[in-house]
Amino acid sequence: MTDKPYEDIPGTFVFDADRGREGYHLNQFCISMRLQKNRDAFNADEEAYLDQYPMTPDQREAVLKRDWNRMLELGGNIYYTSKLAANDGINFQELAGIMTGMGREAYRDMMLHGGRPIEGNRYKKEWGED
Amino acid sequence: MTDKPYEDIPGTFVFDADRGREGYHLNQFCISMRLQKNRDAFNADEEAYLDQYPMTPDQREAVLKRDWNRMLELGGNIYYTSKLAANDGINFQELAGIMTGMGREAYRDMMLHGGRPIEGNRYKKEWGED
Amino acid sequence: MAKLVAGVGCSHVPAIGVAMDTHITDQPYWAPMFAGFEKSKQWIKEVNPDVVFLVYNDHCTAFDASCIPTFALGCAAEFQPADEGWGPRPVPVVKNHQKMASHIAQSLILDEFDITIMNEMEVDHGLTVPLSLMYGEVEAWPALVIPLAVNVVQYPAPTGNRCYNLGKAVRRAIESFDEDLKVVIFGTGGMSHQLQYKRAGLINPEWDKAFLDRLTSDPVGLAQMPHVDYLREAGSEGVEMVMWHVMRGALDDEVTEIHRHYHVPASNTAVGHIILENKAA
Amino acid sequence: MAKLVAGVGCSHVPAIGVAMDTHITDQPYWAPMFAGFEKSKQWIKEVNPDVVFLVYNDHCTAFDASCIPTFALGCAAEFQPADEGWGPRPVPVVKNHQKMASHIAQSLILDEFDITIMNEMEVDHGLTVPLSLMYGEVEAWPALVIPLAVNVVQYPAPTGNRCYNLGKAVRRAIESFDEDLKVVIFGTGGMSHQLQYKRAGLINPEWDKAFLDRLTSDPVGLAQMPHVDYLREAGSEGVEMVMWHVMRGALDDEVTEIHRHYHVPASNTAVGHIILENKAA
Ligand SMILES: [Fe+3]
Ligand SMILES: [Fe+3]
Repeated sequence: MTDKPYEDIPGTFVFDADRGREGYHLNQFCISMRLQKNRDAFNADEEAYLDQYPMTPDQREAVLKRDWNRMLELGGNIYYTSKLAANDGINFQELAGIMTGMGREAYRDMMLHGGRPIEGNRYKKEWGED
Repeated sequence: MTDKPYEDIPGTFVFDADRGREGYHLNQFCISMRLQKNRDAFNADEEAYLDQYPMTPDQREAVLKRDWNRMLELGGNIYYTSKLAANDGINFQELAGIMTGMGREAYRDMMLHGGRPIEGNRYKKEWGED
Repeated sequence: MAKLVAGVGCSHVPAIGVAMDTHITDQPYWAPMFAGFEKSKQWIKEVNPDVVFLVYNDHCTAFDASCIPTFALGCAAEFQPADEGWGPRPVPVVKNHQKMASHIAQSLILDEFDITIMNEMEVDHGLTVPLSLMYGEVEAWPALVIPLAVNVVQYPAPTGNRCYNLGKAVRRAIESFDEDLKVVIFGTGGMSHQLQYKRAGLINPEWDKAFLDRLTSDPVGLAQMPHVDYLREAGSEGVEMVMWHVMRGALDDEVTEIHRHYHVPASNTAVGHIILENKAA
Repeated sequence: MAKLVAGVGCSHVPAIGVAMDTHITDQPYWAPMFAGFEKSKQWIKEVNPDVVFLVYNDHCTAFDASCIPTFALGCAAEFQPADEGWGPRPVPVVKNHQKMASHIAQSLILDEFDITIMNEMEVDHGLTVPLSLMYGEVEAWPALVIPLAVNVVQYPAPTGNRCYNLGKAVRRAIESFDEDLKVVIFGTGGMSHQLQYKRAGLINPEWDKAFLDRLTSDPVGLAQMPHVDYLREAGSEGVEMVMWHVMRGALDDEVTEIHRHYHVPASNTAVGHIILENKAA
């Protein structure tokens, strides 16, 4: 079957075709946020705007709640979801602060001190995951 | 420079990038004819519809006059121009009858008798062209 | 594992679709052309593939001039028949084996073929006419279809050699997919025809027949033919024949010719058709 | 004839563009990052290429999920900076050498690279940030730019080996173009970074430095690295580094490292930069 040698990396979704299929309409919604007229329409009435995109109820809820990790778990990709974040005034670094659960300041501070080290972050088993 | 080994074939345009650049807006107009709403708009007011496509005056005139060979000379490609022809109720065989100057009946008859032979039709010099 | 058992070469003339859709296939003009597909319809009924991998070209329908992929693999769940200017063909929607298509996409890219993945695409006569010829009029297509659209409109098309090698990579991709599926590959387009300008109507039956002969006996040599030979000898639209090399490349080196049909004319075109089976199959 | 004289490797972090566009480059956070490009700005002023062949990736801006080309070559007359959700960057429109781009497209396809030709395309930070870093704030870009967009968003990206060989084919294409033009190739993206999920913020300076070292000394070996090594060691977005192999492949086997700069952090990312010249140049 389709080879996925990257599934043992912790805290990471590799956006392959299976994820792309799952997240298709979620991602197409997110990329629509790159145009001002769509941002205006979405911001005026989020529910009505989302009706154009046949995503799953879980995906829709994740969007409405801005549950950024859940969007990725449901097939979203960061380059798409970052366009929704941009609409909310959240940049890539702030978004990472949220997704890691560290919060903005602690994350920024980690980056200023050289970022997250590779040691202990290569394999799921190092994170106590299978 | 860019190699064009096909320039000695008579009565033929090979649609390469140079032709594609020249004919870009003409071809984009033609492909718009594949949708009914665009056909309706064009048929209601050809001049106004064509204003959306920044083609050259010569290209525009060729479209308005349905000068099918001229469209090809100006960078059109048959798969695009055939969509304008379809709008006019002209199919591929009828279009070939016009482009060859043979007329519909004579062209159809040639095809029923095996088509245009390859002998004498390989090189421009066989057509008295250089 | 999935298994590729046979290849079908087949013209895809739009007028054939029109003749079927307007029910004039028994007119004297059309009857001999369609007669040559009777055996093919029987054959495909017997083989009954689960999946057809269908190599065709889009005729400026799904792709306009803004984006021209050399190889575009259809990965959407389904593909609607397109309006090409005279209304969409009244044929069933084309359904994909989406997981297999994704598997093939990944395998081809890792095998260093630089394909474009299409997650939305309409399909024109280039894809639907061969299905109609092989399956006749049906309520639903009996097989799932994975479409591969090849650029043959803007020069240069991919080389014959590249197409042949792509066929080999498609075979590897299909046969590494872990479901028991029977797959047939179609190569479509051609044969000799020129639709445009003053040389329109060119037909070269000797060239066409030699192409069909060498497809069985000398596929590697045949795949080396330069584009200018197709353009000159088989007409400007005859270059579509490069797509048959993908089909041939996907088969065994040694194949059995099961059926052949050649007819002139269909509209502006020489219709060619061949069925090749792997000997092992 | 056109001549390829040098290659530039360069990160393309969007926050760098924002810092330039909002004039905060002398703030303590940014000053050391930009300081490393002072020499580069001098260098490119002196080299003064007529054309930049710019390898980058689109970040789901010009390409949505419906169409994912592995290699997309920009053949339009010009490319507008795109709105990526926070308004378009206030930088000059990017102008192409359209005839050269078409020549390269034809040459690459006949060389059996299956590129997608783009006759309309907006360009995002992946393309404009490296231009800004190398040229600073300008009224018009001093060079024409031929963009090559590489899919690195949906797995699998093209292999490093394929990218390296594409670089060789790009070199052949450029140097068979019959105008006296000086060309520099950019490979962009990276270095180690992960923008997403719980491992976001990963930085691996040892890996990055080894990559920069081997780029000069062992490019063929480096290009054999499998995707999973990038994903694991350099973060999920670190796989962008495959694009540097296109740049390296286009250069001579033996090159001189003119300049190098490495800085952590820019937003979530390790910034890496290298300038390599052909020895013959
Ligand atoms: Fe065709
Ligand atoms: Fe990037």
